[in-house]
Amino acid sequence: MTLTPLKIHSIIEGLLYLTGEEGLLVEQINKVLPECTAQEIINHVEQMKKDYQENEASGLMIADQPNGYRLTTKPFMADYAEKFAVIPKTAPLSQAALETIAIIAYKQPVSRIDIEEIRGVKSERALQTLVVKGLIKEVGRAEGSGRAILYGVTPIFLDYFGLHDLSELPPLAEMVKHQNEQLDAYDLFYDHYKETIKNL
Amino acid sequence: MTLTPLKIHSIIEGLLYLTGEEGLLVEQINKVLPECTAQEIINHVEQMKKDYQENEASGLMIADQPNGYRLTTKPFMADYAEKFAVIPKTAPLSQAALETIAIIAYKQPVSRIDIEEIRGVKSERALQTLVVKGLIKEVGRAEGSGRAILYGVTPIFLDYFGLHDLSELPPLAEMVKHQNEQLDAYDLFYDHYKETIKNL
Amino acid sequence: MEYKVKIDAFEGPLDLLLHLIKKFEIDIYDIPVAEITNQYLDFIHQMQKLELNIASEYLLMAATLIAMKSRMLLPKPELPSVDVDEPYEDPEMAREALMRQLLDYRQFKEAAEVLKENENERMQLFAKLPSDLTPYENNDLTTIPLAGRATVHDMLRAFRRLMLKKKLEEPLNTKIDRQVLPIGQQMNLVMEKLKVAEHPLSFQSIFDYPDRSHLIVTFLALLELMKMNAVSCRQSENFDDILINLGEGADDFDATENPFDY
Repeated sequence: MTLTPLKIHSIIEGLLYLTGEEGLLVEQINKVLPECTAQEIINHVEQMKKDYQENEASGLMIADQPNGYRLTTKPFMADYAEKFAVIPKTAPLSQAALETIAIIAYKQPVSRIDIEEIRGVKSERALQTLVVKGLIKEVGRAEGSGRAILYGVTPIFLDYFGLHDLSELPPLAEMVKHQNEQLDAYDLFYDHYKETIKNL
Repeated sequence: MTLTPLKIHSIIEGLLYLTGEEGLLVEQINKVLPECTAQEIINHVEQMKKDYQENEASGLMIADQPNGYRLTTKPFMADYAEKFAVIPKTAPLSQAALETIAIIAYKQPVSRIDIEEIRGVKSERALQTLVVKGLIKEVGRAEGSGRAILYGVTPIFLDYFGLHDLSELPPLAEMVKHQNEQLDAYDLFYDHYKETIKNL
Repeated sequence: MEYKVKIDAFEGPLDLLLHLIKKFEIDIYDIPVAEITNQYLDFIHQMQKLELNIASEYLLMAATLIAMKSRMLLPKPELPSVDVDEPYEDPEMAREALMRQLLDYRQFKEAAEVLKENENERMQLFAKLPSDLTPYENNDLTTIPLAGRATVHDMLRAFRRLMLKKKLEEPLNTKIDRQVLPIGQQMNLVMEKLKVAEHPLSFQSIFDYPDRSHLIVTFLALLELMKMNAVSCRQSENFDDILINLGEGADDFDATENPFDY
């Protein structure tokens, strides 16, 4: 028996409900619905996302998370949800932490010194906060005498910012990627860099 | 501003979702929607019940419970829930759960209040998740008037984190050297987390 | 010029410079060093109270700007300096380096803005606790005994898990074949397997045939053999496979006499 799209939607909705804040991986849906390909499942979920969004009678939506999805209440529900007082409040990241994690996300693996050079200020506290929150992690050590700690982002980073994977980060200009190369190379890239910057 | 029936439905749906298996009293809905009478709320929910029942694309339904309602999966979902339940659990623990279990592992026996003092946020939900997963359990009651529940980790915790016994947890004293107690404890869990992610 | 902004409104000297560049509509690709230095120093002077640990970074930038400005006022030497003690530093290079630094920083600042929006959106979204799936699991992982001899109850659980696993792996023959396989015959088969193997066999290996009715019959046969003490089962560790061994009553087991051959 083949499942109708409506039936597939209902099954995915049911699973999303059961898993709640834990969320559901595309792969897990696939195990329950082996008759669909991963791409078909993604297409179904994308359609469901639209349906929720357009359905004014629904207070629910589907949010992205690493390799999967999670059923959540719509943003307008936040006020009503808070009246229940069961929602743990988390403080948003400081500006310093946001700048630091942006640098790590784009340039990882990256050392504290690299980050401080870009930001022009000490970034130790911001790094510490990010490590404690599990958003970044030591991913290795730099070559050389100092053996500086190199940082990278974690899956929690993706989850925190609602991304499926790092490719969903908005692209940065070309130059930044080559920033560490020789100064000669810099001249080569400069014109292109200037253009890309303007287009941002 | 008066709320449209659609808006009211969406708010009730959102609240039903957030309270999950616990369910929602008509009285609680009334507190969030003071502009409706209790009878109006009942009428709205009865309409929503019908909508769910008739909506083939939905795997959810509203069930009655004393003085209230509960959002649950439709009966046909049981088969799929079973299929889902036997998939090896790879979903990592939430950040809140990881923090909470780290505290319990190092400081057990420990009460909810102790944990909340260390984390600085309400930790009831995290504790609940951990109990359901069998990673922690009640190990006694505190002395004194409150007789607060004390939590400790279970053998499943050791298994889950690939430890032979608790002595394999990195000693706290060593961590203090690394700036902050929480850091390494976190890393320990994170490594496991990463592995699980990799194995997906 | 009256600044009502506090120093801690800025993330550092680069952030402050970007602010000044925007405020005075300066072309970031052609920074007038003299002007930006003056604006920067002005701002620093306006600060009633600079916390020393924060101030150092701002003061370092001030010194860099002043050095750059003063070098620009000096005539360029005709030949590059060979004096090791006082190498000539091209102020143009320094200016370009500053520009590059500012552009770099600005990009990440913008990226941080995007992340902040994401964070803010994310914080508006709430989800319920995961449902307790144990009723669907058909086995309660928390109550499996840690070690020792497995009970019939454990076997039932293991069996259910096995059925579910097999169900996932391949579609089972759902049509019920009525007694194609008598229990007695299957009891003999299990005993034979154990005798031939001469070592305990795993629970999984006994159920090698992916058919529901076959599984059920084999399982019933095994239960009957346990009752007769012809086999014993043990589980060495939590979640381990159950091992089936010949029991004390194995010798008494008579293959020809089986009451289940109906």
